[in-house]
Amino acid sequence: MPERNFKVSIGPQHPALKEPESFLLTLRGEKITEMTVRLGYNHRGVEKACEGRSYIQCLYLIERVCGICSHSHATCFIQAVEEIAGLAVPKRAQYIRTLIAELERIHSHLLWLGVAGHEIGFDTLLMYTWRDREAVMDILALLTGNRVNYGMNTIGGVRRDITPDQIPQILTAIDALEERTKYYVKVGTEEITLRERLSGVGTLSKEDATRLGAVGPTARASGVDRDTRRDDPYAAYGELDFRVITDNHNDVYGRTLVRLGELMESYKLVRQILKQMPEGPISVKAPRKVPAGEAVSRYEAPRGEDVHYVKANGTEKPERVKVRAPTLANVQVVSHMLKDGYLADMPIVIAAIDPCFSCTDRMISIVDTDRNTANTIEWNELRSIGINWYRKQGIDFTELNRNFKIARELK
Amino acid sequence: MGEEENIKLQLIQRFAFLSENISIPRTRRIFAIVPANNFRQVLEYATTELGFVILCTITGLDEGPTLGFIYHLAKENGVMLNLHISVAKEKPVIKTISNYFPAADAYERELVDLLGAQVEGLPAGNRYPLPDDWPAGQYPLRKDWKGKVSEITEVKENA
Amino acid sequence: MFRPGKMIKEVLGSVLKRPATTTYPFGDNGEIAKNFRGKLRFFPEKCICCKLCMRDCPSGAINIKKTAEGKISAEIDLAKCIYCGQCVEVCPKEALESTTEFELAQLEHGKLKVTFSADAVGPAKAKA
Amino acid sequence: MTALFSIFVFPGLLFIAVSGLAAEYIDRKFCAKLQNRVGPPWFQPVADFIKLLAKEDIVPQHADKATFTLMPILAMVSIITAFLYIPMWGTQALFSFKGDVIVVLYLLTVPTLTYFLGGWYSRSVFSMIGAARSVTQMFAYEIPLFVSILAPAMLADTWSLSGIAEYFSSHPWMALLNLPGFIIAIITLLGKLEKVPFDIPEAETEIVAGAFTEYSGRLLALFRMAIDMELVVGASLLAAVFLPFGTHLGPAAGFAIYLVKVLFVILLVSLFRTVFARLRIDQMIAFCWKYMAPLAFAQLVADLIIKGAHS
Repeated sequence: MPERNFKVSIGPQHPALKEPESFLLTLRGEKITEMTVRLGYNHRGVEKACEGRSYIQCLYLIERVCGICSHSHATCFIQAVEEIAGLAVPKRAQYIRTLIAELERIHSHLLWLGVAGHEIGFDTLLMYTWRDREAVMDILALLTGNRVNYGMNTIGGVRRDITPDQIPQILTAIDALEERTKYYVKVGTEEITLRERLSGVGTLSKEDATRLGAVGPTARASGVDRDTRRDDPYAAYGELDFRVITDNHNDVYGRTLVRLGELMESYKLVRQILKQMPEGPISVKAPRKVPAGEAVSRYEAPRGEDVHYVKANGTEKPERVKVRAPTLANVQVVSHMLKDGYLADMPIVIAAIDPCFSCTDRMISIVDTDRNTANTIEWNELRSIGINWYRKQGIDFTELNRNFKIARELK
Repeated sequence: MGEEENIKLQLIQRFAFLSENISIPRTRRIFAIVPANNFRQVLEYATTELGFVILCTITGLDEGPTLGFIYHLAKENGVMLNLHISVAKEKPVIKTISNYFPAADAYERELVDLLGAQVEGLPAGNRYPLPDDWPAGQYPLRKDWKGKVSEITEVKENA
Repeated sequence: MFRPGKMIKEVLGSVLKRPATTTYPFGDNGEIAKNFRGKLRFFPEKCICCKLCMRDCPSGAINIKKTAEGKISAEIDLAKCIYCGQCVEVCPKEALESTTEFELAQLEHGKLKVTFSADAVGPAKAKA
Repeated sequence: MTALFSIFVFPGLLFIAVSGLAAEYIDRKFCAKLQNRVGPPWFQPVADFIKLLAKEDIVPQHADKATFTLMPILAMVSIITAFLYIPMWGTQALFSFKGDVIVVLYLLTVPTLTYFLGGWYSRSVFSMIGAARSVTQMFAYEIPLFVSILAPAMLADTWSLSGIAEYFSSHPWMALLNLPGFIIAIITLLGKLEKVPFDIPEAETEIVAGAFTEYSGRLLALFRMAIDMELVVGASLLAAVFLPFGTHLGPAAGFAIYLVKVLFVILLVSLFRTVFARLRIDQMIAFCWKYMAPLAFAQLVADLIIKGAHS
């Protein structure tokens, strides 16, 4: 290995990253000596956009902040709005929200396990966990209609009820998943190559986790006993009995164990919720206008604590919506964990916080074409550049398109 | 007496100017309006003596003539203290709190980019979240900012 | 405690199993949840033109107008629609419905605009 | 004329190309089956190959053009040459001379060196890291692989592959002695083929595609073909040295048995690459030197002792 400094730019496009963000690493051989992070590639202006929309429109926008934790953001936002409006959400609605929240946690953690496997070249784990994850995705589709962006929340309650015939289906799926998760715990603890790649990687001491403000499984794997579901109960969590999983391995292996443990807890929670779910209405009528006021809502998303702040000004539209996604709190932590690590461990360390940069950045910049003409190409222009480039190479899709059109019309 | 009331009393005892400015809208939520000059004292007291060791986030607000900043602090047991300060829009200078909370770094950069706050003592680093070639003096979250939305126009077939 | 190749038994067991994945297009294998929120369908004869759906639509995908007395047409822009189903929720007359149709890709942008009007017999749809 | 036919058609270029593509298909399909997936259709490797041939060749601006373009060809040529010395059916290879074991092993090292040179002269960060990793890894797996193949050679008291096959064909029980060596060889072969758990030089999630990052079009097609062929040649080599069964049944049956043996090795390779996670380069080196090399030497010593007792 040559002992000289390399500068490696990981991202904005790189196979290890499922979303655009940029890490500039300085390498000495295989060791990372320095790194800087550049985020913001996913900035879509959601917070600004919310100010121009009514609350119900905001809800669907906020739900699309992130695909994986869509219910988290939507619920967190809606809780703040309901608090300002003084709406008493029916018990049953609270339970249904909690149920979807736990199902979402299950699918998110299984997804993470697969991604973690992929990052360390263990694609088989990816294939198997994602196959099994289909069980919970099917349940979510059964209950809400869609696999992601459930659209379950509405101001004052939920939109869809759980019918009695759905309950046995949920329970069967949960039983099957519990079996599988037990197996993955065995794979995680016994498969030697997996252990070798996870243990001692991306260490984060308890002190550092507290100091840097780590959240979610990342913090809990360093022995920081924080969980918003228990500390600041929302929805139905106050009435449910569950353990907060912590671990003292302080490394990626610990984070794997915490997530696997949380999966097991989630299965118990789902059973509890179905057992305890009260009868009753699922929503209350909500006013279009929300009285002036402000509220902060916290929510334990699968990736960590999600914080929403909503300020209302008495109109149909919010004055200000602020979203703090869990990943933003954990970015600092990643930089800390990568220092003096191996390049080979970079993907798994980044993956271990279960990053979600679309949540974090939230906002395409609303491109100001007047000032930014040099850097911005309109869609049409880009398209014609593409078409002409191909024509120059002697490839013309016009004919193909026409044939395609004829074929479709014939059909 | 609930814990929130207790904290409220403690805060008022220490800082007389807070007596009219603390509200408890519901359990585990305390909102306090703090003069910008006294903010650091209150913050220091809250973090060291009252046990508000978690910084949830910092929210920036455009309040017309002033810019508002809400520091959302939390205790391990879920009680939240929201410290609201306001500074004049002409000179929106605040001091960094990244010496207390290293994670504040990202939140403060957001305030700089989106609201045009000037944060003193913010360590050097990449901007966040706007692109590097974003025009200067454009702060999207200010109420008077109206970005020109470039509509994706209809695509002409075989352009 | 450590077992290299822990998954060998599991993977060898899979060789004879049916694969968990299927090829696309699905044919008979595809299963869509009954309450899936797919392409919208509009019933002009039920609509009272209250435009609540237009007001609540988060993306401005619906445009309902009276074309003649008693005749209502709706233009739904599938490119803008985010399939949240709020319009279906808010409609007092159930004039809108989410179908399970999900294969909506088109080669031409214009084809994503779907117009439903009462001119034709029943809830027919004419592609613009 | 027959020589030309043998070099270009059978068992030369054309045959090894076809079997290389077939091997890739089998590897991918079996891996998919193990992962409970559908997997690619049978023509996928061919389709990939043709697609790449039709694509534009891009040579990076700062790359050394001559080296960059020469390396894929060199990789392929060395592998095909190695193939000519490996017995397929029967015990006689197409060409054979005393000491061809060394030549074959040497020729099989050349591809790794071409990956290194090709990657290094791409002058891209990911390629250079991948290239450096290729060579670092080579030093770890080559020794155990060499020694584990030399052990049977010692036992057979010959330095020619055909000779080894001949010897074990007449002493089939002796081949069982080399079973540990076979396992070592197959594990180190994974390193040579750069497959999981030793796909460190082209670890996708870390360094994109390692030494091949900058390759495209025909050059990439050639490189990929070379890797596919390497799989067949490696499997044939192992089959000839460690699985000398059914070598005296005549060409037709012998060829069928040869295919079965190669298939067996390929399936083993697929299985191994399915059930492990990718190691880190330091872990890989430690593993090879701590376990593989001593075990390979133990095999060698065991073979020597047995040989001493036998004669």
